[in-house]
This record gives sequence, C-alpha cells and structure tokens, in this order.
Amino acid sequence: MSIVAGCDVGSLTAKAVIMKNGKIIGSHIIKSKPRPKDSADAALEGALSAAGVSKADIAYCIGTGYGREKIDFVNEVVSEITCHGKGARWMLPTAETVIDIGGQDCKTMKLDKDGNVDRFAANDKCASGTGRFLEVMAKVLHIDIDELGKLSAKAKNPITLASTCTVWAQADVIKYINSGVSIEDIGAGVNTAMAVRVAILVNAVKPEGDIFMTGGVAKNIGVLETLEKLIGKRIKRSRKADPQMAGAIGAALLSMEKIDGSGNNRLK
Amino acid sequence: MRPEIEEYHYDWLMGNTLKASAILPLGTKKETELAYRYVPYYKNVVKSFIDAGDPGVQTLVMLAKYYENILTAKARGKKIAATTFCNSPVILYAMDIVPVTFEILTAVGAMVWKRGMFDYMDFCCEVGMPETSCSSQRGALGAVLAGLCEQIDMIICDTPGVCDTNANAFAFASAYMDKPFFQLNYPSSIGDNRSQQYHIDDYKEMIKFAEQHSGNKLDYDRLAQVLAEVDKQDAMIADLEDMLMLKPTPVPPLFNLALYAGRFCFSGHPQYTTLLESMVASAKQNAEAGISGLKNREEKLRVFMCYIDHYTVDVNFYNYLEERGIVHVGSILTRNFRDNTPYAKEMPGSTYGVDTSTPEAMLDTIAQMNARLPMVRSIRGPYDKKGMWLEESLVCAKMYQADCLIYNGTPGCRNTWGMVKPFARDIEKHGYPCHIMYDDAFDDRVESWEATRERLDEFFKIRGLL
Amino acid sequence: MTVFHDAATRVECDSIARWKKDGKPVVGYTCSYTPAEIFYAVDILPVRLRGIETDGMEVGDSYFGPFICSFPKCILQLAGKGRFSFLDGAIITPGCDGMRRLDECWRKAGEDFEGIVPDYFYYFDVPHKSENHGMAWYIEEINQLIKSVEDHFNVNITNEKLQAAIREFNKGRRLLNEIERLRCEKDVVVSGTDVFAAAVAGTVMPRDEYTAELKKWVSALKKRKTSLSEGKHRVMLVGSISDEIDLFELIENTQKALIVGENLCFGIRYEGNEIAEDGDPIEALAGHYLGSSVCPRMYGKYKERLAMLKERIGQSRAEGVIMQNIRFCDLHGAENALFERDLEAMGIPCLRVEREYGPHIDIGRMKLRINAFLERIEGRKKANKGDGDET
Amino acid sequence: MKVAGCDIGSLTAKAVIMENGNIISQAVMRAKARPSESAIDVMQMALDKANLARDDIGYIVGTGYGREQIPFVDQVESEISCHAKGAWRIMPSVRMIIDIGGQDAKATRLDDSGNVARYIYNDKCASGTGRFLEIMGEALEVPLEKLGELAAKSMEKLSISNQCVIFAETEVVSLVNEGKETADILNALHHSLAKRVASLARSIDVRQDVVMTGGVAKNAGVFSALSEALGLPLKALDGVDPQIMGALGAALYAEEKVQERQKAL
Ligand SMILES: Nc1ncnc2c1ncn2[C@@H]1O[C@H](COP(=O)(O)OP(=O)(O)O)[C@@H](O)[C@H]1O
Ligand SMILES: Nc1ncnc2c1ncn2[C@@H]1O[C@H](COP(=O)(O)OP(=O)(O)O)[C@@H](O)[C@H]1O
Ligand code: SF4
Ligand code: SF4
Ligand code: SF4
Repeated sequence: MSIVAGCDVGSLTAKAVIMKNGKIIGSHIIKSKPRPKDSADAALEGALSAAGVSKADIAYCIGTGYGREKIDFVNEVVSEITCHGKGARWMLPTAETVIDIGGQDCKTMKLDKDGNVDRFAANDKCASGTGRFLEVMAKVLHIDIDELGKLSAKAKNPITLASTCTVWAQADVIKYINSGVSIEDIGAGVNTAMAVRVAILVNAVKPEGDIFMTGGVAKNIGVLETLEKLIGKRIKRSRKADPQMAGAIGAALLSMEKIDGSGNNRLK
Repeated sequence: MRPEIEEYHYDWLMGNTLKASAILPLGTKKETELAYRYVPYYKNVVKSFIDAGDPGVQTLVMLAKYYENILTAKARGKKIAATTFCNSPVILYAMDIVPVTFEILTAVGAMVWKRGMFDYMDFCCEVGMPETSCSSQRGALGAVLAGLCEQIDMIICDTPGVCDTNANAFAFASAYMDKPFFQLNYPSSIGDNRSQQYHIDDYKEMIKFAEQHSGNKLDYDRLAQVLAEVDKQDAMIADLEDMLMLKPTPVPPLFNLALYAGRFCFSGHPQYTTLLESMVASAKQNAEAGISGLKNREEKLRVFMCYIDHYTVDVNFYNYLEERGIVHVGSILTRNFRDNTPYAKEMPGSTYGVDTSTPEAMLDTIAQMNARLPMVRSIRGPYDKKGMWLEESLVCAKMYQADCLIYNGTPGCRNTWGMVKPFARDIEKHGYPCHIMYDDAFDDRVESWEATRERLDEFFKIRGLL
Repeated sequence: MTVFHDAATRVECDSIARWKKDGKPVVGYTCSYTPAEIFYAVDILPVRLRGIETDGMEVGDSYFGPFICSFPKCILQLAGKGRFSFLDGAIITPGCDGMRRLDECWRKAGEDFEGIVPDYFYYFDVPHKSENHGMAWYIEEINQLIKSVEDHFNVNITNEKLQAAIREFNKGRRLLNEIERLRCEKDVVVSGTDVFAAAVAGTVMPRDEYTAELKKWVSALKKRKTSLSEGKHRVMLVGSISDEIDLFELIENTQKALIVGENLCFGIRYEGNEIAEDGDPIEALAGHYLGSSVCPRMYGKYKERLAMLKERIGQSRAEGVIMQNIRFCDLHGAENALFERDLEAMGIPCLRVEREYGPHIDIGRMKLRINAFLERIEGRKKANKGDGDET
Repeated sequence: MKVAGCDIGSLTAKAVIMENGNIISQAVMRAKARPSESAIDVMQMALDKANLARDDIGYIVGTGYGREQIPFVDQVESEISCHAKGAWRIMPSVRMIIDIGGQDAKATRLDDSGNVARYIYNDKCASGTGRFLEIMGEALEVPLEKLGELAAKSMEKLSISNQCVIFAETEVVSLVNEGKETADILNALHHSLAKRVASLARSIDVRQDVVMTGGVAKNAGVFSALSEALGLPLKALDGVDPQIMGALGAALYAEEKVQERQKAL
C-alpha cells in the first residue's frame, strides 16, 4: 500500500502527517513562518524524517489551511473545513458534529454518514472567537498558552469579559490585573468568553450525535469544559492523535481515498 | 443556550422574583434586612429601590404587577401583543390587550440578574439575529423565541422610520414565529400638517389591525377613561419636571428610571398614577425642605443623559450618581411632550394635547401622543433639523441647568451611532462638555461596569466638572 | 462589455466624464427607492452613489460612529476626498439608518472640507409602507422632489418628458430580462460577473448609450455557444447591498461555480418589472419604486420575499445560495438567517457570511468559506449519485 | 526639592525624576505582569541612574493604566492630563496632542491656557495602537525599532483596510503570500494606522500645533504618515523622549503640588 501525506498550513501553525495503511507513521508541527511555502516545506521535512521516508515515497499529497494555495509540493488542495471533518471522523469514528477552533477561525460542521461536511457555520464576526484571542490574552497575563486552559478549574470567582472584541477585552483584562483580581479568575473569564462565542456558533447548527473538537484550542481544557456546560452536551475525547493535527490527517485521508479508494469514512 | 436556563419559564421566574422583592419591605426593617440574606443575587438591586423610599417600593410593586398581568393574561382570556418601548401601551389597555414590551423585560433582566440577559441575547444570535443588532430587544426576544415566555398573539411595532434595528427585531420575530405583524411608520418630519395627518391615518390602521387580531372592538368610553388617566399622569409628570429644574433638585436620580419605566409599563393605567403620586409627594417634601434629592444631600454636578441610561446589574449607574453627588436631570426617555410642559413651549410643533370630546378627537390625541414618544419624536429625522435631537438636547440642557451631556446607548444603535460624533461636536460648540460612552446599556460584557465607571470619572475630572 | 466594466469599476467612469464635458448636470442618489427617471427626463444624469475605490476610512470614521455599515462610510470617504466633485446634486434617502445619517455626516464633513457638498442636496423621505397613505406620502414626495429639481436646475419636468424617460429605462429593463432568461438555460453562456457589471453600469450610464450597448451585447450573447455552466455548480448570490464586481469574480474564479442569479440591491432585481408607459407617470413611478420593492427595509414582507427567491432559484436551477451581509447591516443579516432556515429545510444548501464592504474584501476568509461550500455541494451531488448506483 | 512621575502603561513603565524644573533622571522598561512590580522596578531604575533613594523624592504622582496599583505614589492623574501637561511645558504653542501608546490612541485638544478642551479615545474595533504595529512586526519578523526605517524604503503603494488587529494580520499574511515586499506592507500598515488616528483627531476638530506623544511617536514612519493623513505638519517635541511624556506630566503635577505647599507655608 502506498504512502500518502497531508499538509495543513494554518495561520499560526503548520502541520504535516504521513500515513501508510491508514496509520500515521510520521507527523510534525511547527509555528508558521511569514511565507507559507517555507512553513509547508519545514513541516513536511519534519514529518518525513519522523516517518523515515523521503519525499519521493509519497504517492499523493493534499494541502489545506490558509496557506494551501502556496504549497508547491501538493497534488491538490481542499478546504480545511472538509479536511477537519475527515480527520475528526477518523479520530472519533462516531463523530457527527465537529468544532474546529484554530488561530484565525472557528467553525462548526455536521458530518453526513460518509464523513462529508453537510452543514457548517463559521465565525465571521470577530476575532474574539479564535485561538489568536487566547494567545493575546495569555500574553497580557504573562503565562504560557498551555497554562491558560488549566486556570478555569482553579478560579474561584471568574470575571465576565467583553467577549465582543479582542482589543477591548484586552483593555478590560489589563484593568482587572491592575485592580488585583487573581490570574486564575481572569484566565477563567477569558476561557469562558471564548466558549460563549463558540457556543453560539455550535448551537446555530443544532449539534447532534457525538461531538468532537479539533484545532489547537481543543487542547485548552478550560474552553472545552465550559463549552460542554454551555451546550449541555459532552464533547468526546480521542487519544488517537493530537486534535491540532486533524486537518492534516484529514488531508492525508483524502489523499488515500484519491489513490486507492480506501480511507473510507463511513459512520461506524 | 445553557440547558439549565431552558428549564425556567422566563416571565414566571422574573415575575416571582419581583413579587417577592415587592413584599420584602412590608416587614419591619429588621425583617427586611434579614430577608436580604436569602436573596444574595438580587439583594443589591432590591435594596437600591427600597432605600429610595416609597416611590422605590412602588416601582417594584408596579414591575411585579406588570409581570403578573402577562402571566395571568391567558387565564383571563386576553390576547398578548409584543411591542416596543417607543409605542405607548395606552391603546392596548384601552382595547384590553396585554402588552409585552421587549425593552422593559430586557432592562429588568439586566438589572436583576447576575448573569444579566446574556443567555437570551446569545440565543437570538444562535437562531440568526445579527449580534450587532440592538441588545435592548435581543434580550427579551431571545426568551420569547426560545419559547420561555407567554405565547405572543400579535406584534405591533412603531419604529420604521425611526430605528431600523428595532423595527427589524420585531419583523424578525414575526417571521420566525409566524405571528401577525403591524408597523406604524413615521416620516422624517414632525409638526407639519402632512405628517400630522400621516400619524392619524397610520394609527387608525393600527387600531383596525388590533381589533382584528384581538377580537375586541375599540370602546371609546373606555378610551376616554384611559385618556383621562393620561391627563392626570401628564400633570404629575409636569410637576416632577418642574421640580427637576430646581437647584438643588429634590428629585433623586432613580426617579428618572421609575418615571419612564412607569410610562412604558402602565401609561394610562392607575398603577402608574399611584407611582407618580408617590414620587411627586416624596420630591415635594424635599422641595419644601429645600434639600437635594440625593442621599447625601449634596449636589455637585448636574448631568443630562442625552440618550438612554445604563441598566446593567444592580442599578450600578444610579448608585454611582448618588455616590458622586451627581444629579440626573433626565434622558431622552424621561421627557414628555405634553403641550403644557415648559421646555416643550420652546419647541412649537413638538407637543400633543389631550382632547376627549369626540371619538375622532380621541384618535387624533392618541396618534399625536404616540408620535411624540421618546426616539419617535426626536431621532426620526436629521439630528440638526428643527425639533430634532440637537435642539431638544440643548433646550433641555439649558432649562435643567445641566453642566454636561452624556451619551450612552448600545453598539446596536445604528441610528445614533451614525451621528453622535457630529452631534457631540455641536453640543461642545454650545459650551457643554459632552462624553460619549462606548458601552452597552444592557450588556456589560461589551465594556465592564468597572471600565465604564473609570471612563466617567476620568471625564468628570479632566473636564474639571468634579 | 468593456464599457460596462469601466462604468462598474470606476467612480468617475468615461460615460460620466463625457456627459460632464457636454456641460450637463449630474445628480447622485443613494438607494434604489429614488426614481431616477425624473432626472433623466430633463437631461440630468442620475448616478447611483457607490463606495468603490476607497483606500482608507479616515473621513468616513471621523463622522460616522464605529458601529456603522461600511457602505455609507465609503461613500462619505469618497465625498470627503473630493471624488464626487462631478456631482451637481445629491439625493439622500432614509433607505436604512446608516444611509440616512449620510445626510448629516456629509453636510457636517462639508464644514471641514470645502466644496464637498453639492449645491443641490436633498433629503427624499421614502416611507416604510406601500399601502394607502404610505403610497400617498411617496407620491407627494415625488411631486415635491420634482418641484425642487425644477426650481434648482431651472427645468420643466412634464408628464411627456417623464413618459419618454420611462420608455427609455424600460428598454434597458427588457434587455436585462432577456439576459436573465439566458441565465436560466441548462447551458449558460454568460458569467455572473459580466451580467452584474452590466447591471451596475445601468445605474451610472446615460440611458440611451446604455440601451444601445446592452442591445449589442444581448444579440452577441444570443449567438454564443460555449457553455460556461458545464461542470460548474450553479449558485445565487443574495443579501446586503453590493456593487462589487470583485466579489463576483472571487466566487467565479474558483472555477467551480457560476453565478446564475442574484438578489442584491444593485443588480437585476429592481429592473425586473417594467413601469407602465401610459397613464399618470408619477403614479406609475411610485407603483414601481415603492410598490414592487423587495428590500427588507419595508419590514414584515418576509414571506413575499422568500417566495420570490424560491421562484428565482427554481428558474435559474441554482444548486446553492450564497448569502452575504455587510457587518452592521441588521436588515439583511436577520433576513439571511430566515432564508437559510427555510431554504435548508427545502434541501437547498445555503452559505451565510458576514463581511466588510470596501476595497479588500477579506479574500482569504471568503475563499475558504466559498470553497468549503462548493465542496459541500459537490459531496452532496456525489452522495446522491452513489446512492442511486446502489439501488 | 526632587519630585517624580511614574507612568505604568499597558506595555511599558516609565519614570521621570525632576528637580527645579529639570529632568534629572528617566527610565523606560517593559511592563511586568503586576503593575506594582513594574512601578517599583522602573522607579528604582530611575533612582539608580541619579544615585538617589526613594526618600530623596518629595512627592510622586502616578499615571497610566496601572496608576491605581502603584504602591508609593502620593497622587494619581489620568494619562490625558499628564500628556497634556508634559507637552504644554515643552511647547506652549501646542493645541493638540496625539498620544499613541500600546493599548490605545488618544487625541486631546488644549485651549489657549493649556487646559484640556476635549479628548477622545480610539473607537472600539480600531487598530490605531502600538500593539497593532507590534503584532504586525512580529508577523513580518521585523524588530520594533526598525519598522519606521524599513517602511521608508517602500516603493509600491499598498492598502490595508481591515480595522481589526487580528484580521488585519490575515490581510498582511495574504499580501506576503502575493509576494509583496515587506517594506511596502509596513508602509501600508503605517498609513492605515495613521489614517485611523487622524479620524479620531478630526472628530474633535484639529487645531495647530499638533504634536505626537507616546511610544509610537518614536516611529518615524507613523510620524510622517500622520502628518500626511492630517494634511498638516506635525511638530516634534525637541529634546525629550515622547514615550516619557506621561511620566513627565506626572512629575510636573508633583512639582506643582510641592510649590503649592511651599506657598502655603
Ligand atoms: N498546548 C495548547 N494548549 C492550549 N491551547 C493551545 C495549545 N497549543 C495551541 N493552542 C491554541 O491553538 C491555537 C492554534 O490553533 P491551530 O489549529 O494550530 O491554528 P491554525 O490552524 O489556524 O494555525 C492557538 O492560537 C492557541 O490558542
Ligand atoms: N523605539 C521604538 N520605535 C518604534 N516604536 C516604538 C519604539 N518603542 C516603543 N514603540 C511603540 O510604542 C508602543 C508602546 O508605547 P507606550 O507609550 O510605551 O505604551 P503604554 O504607555 O500603553 O505602555 C509599542 O507598542 C511600540 O509600538
Ligand atoms: S437604542 Fe437605538 S437601536 Fe436600540 S431601540 Fe433605541 S434607537 Fe433603536
Ligand atoms: S438595500 Fe434597501 S435600503 Fe439599502 S440601498 Fe438598497 S433599497 Fe435602499
Ligand atoms: S477589532 Fe475587536 S471587535 Fe473588531 S473584529 Fe477585531 S477583535 Fe473583533
């Protein structure tokens, strides 16, 4: 069976996945560089060396993400909405509703029985429903982005935040810091503001069946758990892979479908 | 929407909360203090009202009655009409239809609830209302669309020509729930024969619509009674307005809120008369003693809110004014354009009179009255045209001896945000410092109250006002 | 076609320049409720005001507040930069709140920037209802407008002149309708971008010149054989006001979609019905502009608009509908949500996006949504076929 | 007597020490998580430079976002007042001050006696801040100090229209993708920021002379773009770092207070 690849060049991170026989044999994630082409090359390079194969071994490669049009080694490009849907179904074979929050965008999609995206809604309103919002806030709080999620559980009296605008939320956060509110309470407020915004989008597509979350923000446990409360449903976890890789995985699966019709994604 | 929120019938929840708070002061002072402990979440707001004395308590009673009226409507075989605060409920009371005014429900929720109306506002966005639309409708509308309120039978709105986002919210509600819809429409001018006639023609059609969908015929005797009550109320409002002009003014800031809340809830209804009587009596007492209506009795500054007030949790805004010794000389919502009020005399064509001699005269009265409700009157046309926002604000500022003007609204207010910058510039040219608040009167997630307060303090300090 | 593209993509296009050179006046207007025939009847060129070609918002933002749709802001920006210096007059209507505040903002900007307010500046008060007294009000508004134009420009607007103008405009309307019929064919020979450019051009070009150009183009189109719709998804574009050719291009440049119809404020929707050529011309104009309007500003007419959209979707065989609204445009934002709910329930895929009006439409974000939407339509087609094979 | 001003901003902390109307020491540093920490550190820096101890300072005024958290100040004043006072002292012909800091932009108009006549902050959803340039600098991998310099090398005119910091970043990314030169993109960013700020100033009526204060004033690219957007020459405040204007104003408030006290004695 052939080796395939998927490459997802996002606004904040670039990811590449190499698959063989429906299994991941190598993957790599890096912070995006100014030129998407460079990001793609570096991510693929990393994944190739992790898998111990060379570029020539790749039978087919699909590119996705914001920078998809600029990747020169791919055979085809597909939008990340479709790819995240595919990837999510692979990671959680029962997934029907997928929430993907990346750096610039937040989307919710419903999958049909074949793992194709049936309906989706994307956040156009404002950057405050995106991973970038969390990053800006983490910076203001002088903490690491992986720390932010954990604050929710530690908060005693979370603040309510201007969830409508990153710029103004930032001003508010600074005010709270200045008035001596604990970092935990502020962090929890930040995560909640984000979750509220995402919940509106999720509820707009009327979630059904198993829900799964992809994209970097899926790793923020505070957002995830608050979101569960807001939509009143559990979001399923999967240990199969890093949810941030879902787009790249989806792209690789589509590559596989392309060459041998496998990668079948029927709802199990 | 959070699943636990969906468990509660909104009107019922709010109605009972208000009912409970309205009976709190019936006990002894000590009992009341004790009872506060059991209502940690709305203690502050209830306390603010109760501390305002009998008028405050009357306001609570009135709000409780308003909800009771809604909650018992179906059992009493009455129809419910959703409407907006720019539309006077007078005609609905005269026709025995129960009004549900979205903005009142939203404001009450925002004041009383710790989480404000956020969940309902967001629910509106979930079903597709733009989140940039006005929050004053979005709150209550969310609860209605989620089916957490008494079923509405028809929708009557009067903001086409005045405010898009408002009219649009009602049009959306009607399409979403498939309910009969009527819009009163206002041209951009006021006071000339042509627009006067338009108001009357339009109003008559509205009555036809209400008759058709409620099954009740307009009873002119009853209308005469209601208008007589309005007449009484107008006289008392004029008294309050007179006292507001005194320096120091004997009228506490919170009375402004009560004044217009009463008009929106119960104009032409004895319930509002009771509230007004209580307010007038209380203010008169202060006036006779020559003291300020502020709690600490020291008037430091007089502010005219050229638009609306701020309503989020615990009536923070009014308490802030009290704390800082600031007098509130009214907002666009407090003004009543009855022909005998002094400020109205400076603005010919802007007023209405009450004439109950014939059915036709009554219809004219009520149509003209409706055309002079807040917003409908002053922001329908270009702000600098005769009788519009600028003129009104300047006349009021002068008459009530305001030291400065403050604009507060909601980001959803397309209408005023479209012109507030040039407006503020013009106001400043007339020598009044003018502050534009960038928050949302009903949603403190847009700007936290702390931040809002800081900006206010900064304004007062930098402009040498406090 | 080039003349249409020129007219559609430049504020002061060649046709306007030529008209000005002849020393004839030009009047701008902002909303499709303004009866342009009134001006054309007396050799004044009516030009629909647009916000293209802005490259900043410093003037727009100085007067308008932050929560206002970028379309009127762009118009103010152009005005402030003197780009509308060719105007001899401007008509402001209370189309929507943002647009009606253009009245104050433009006049106030005129206090700071000399000479940017045309000598003739008129507020045309269009009502929000078309029945009875609403219609009567509008007719009176038209009469007053006519009187005021006569006084200012020293002209005489007679019924005969009005009827002649109506006849000229109708010619264009009929031709555009012919194009609409071509777009309903199985094989469509014309791109949405071109049709839209032609429609937009109609709002700025002198009408006789326009009719002549359109006539040539339509007969050329009728001879065309190559299908542009083959292998592409047929979509409709609806929602907030748009005169942006690049928005159409963005969609059609995916090479996967062809726009076969639109319901946009610039565009063919208003050209649809012709105006009665006999009888009282003022009543005829009023009946057309106010009576058969399809803008959500009229409130409470959602069902009619949905029915119209459904019909258009059916006729044009559209496979999906792209709904856009400019941020802070509540009217279309809310209506799009209702359309989406009802059309999806009928099995018609919909995409709802919010965006900014202006020079750089958010290309990356828009493209992603459009591509994903086309992939969705594609997936659905495949699935339908697949299921068919099994049985 | 020595007095001091301490300005704790969103991105930087600044301190100025004065004696007899002259600046004898000044310090600027990156803000820490806690404003109180920043305040203590930046004050110490300034004291160290002048070889002084805290007790040598007679009166300290605090300003900036974190002003309420500074543990050692005798009085606080808003940034608007402080920037106004600072600029007025240095150039009495000033009638308008445009202060662009990390968190927001403000325009302040003064009357003929140096009092604040009107002021305005950047609107919601606006990107006229130093943070905007920083984020963009990061995305383009250009250090802050080099932004203006590089922008000056621009050859092609581009435009960036998005108001939102976050979405403007996407726009920048797509310009990079199109192969546009970094200098041209930067230049466009500077102009976009300048235009936004110009509209702020214009909405409260521009009066000459106009000066620029705050950290972003150090960026020559913004300085010239703003002159262009306003259509009038911006004046430079000679001899002082515009970034310390707030702290300077605060110190001047302190000086006034001390003089008042001395008079009273
Ligand atoms: N370890 C982590 N814990 C919590 N959040 C994270 C973590 N890593 C990344 N994120 C979040 O994920 C976002 C990036 O998501 P990603 O899917 O990589 O975006 P894109 O595909 O647009 O580049 C960051 O903005 C950040 O908010
Ligand atoms: N040397 C420099 N060159 C260009 N810009 C600078 C320089 N130093 C600081 N800045 C700009 O100034 C901003 C900080 O301004 P400052 O007035 O210190 O902010 P605040 O008072 O809000 O902390 C930074 O975001 C940066 O854009
Ligand atoms: S606040 Fe503004 S937007 Fe809201 S109802 Fe009033 S006028 Fe309309
Ligand atoms: S969308 Fe409606 S209100 Fe707006 S310009 Fe068009 S017709 Fe007028
Ligand atoms: S500036 Fe603020 S409100 Fe505007 S889009 Fe960005 S984050 Fe949202």
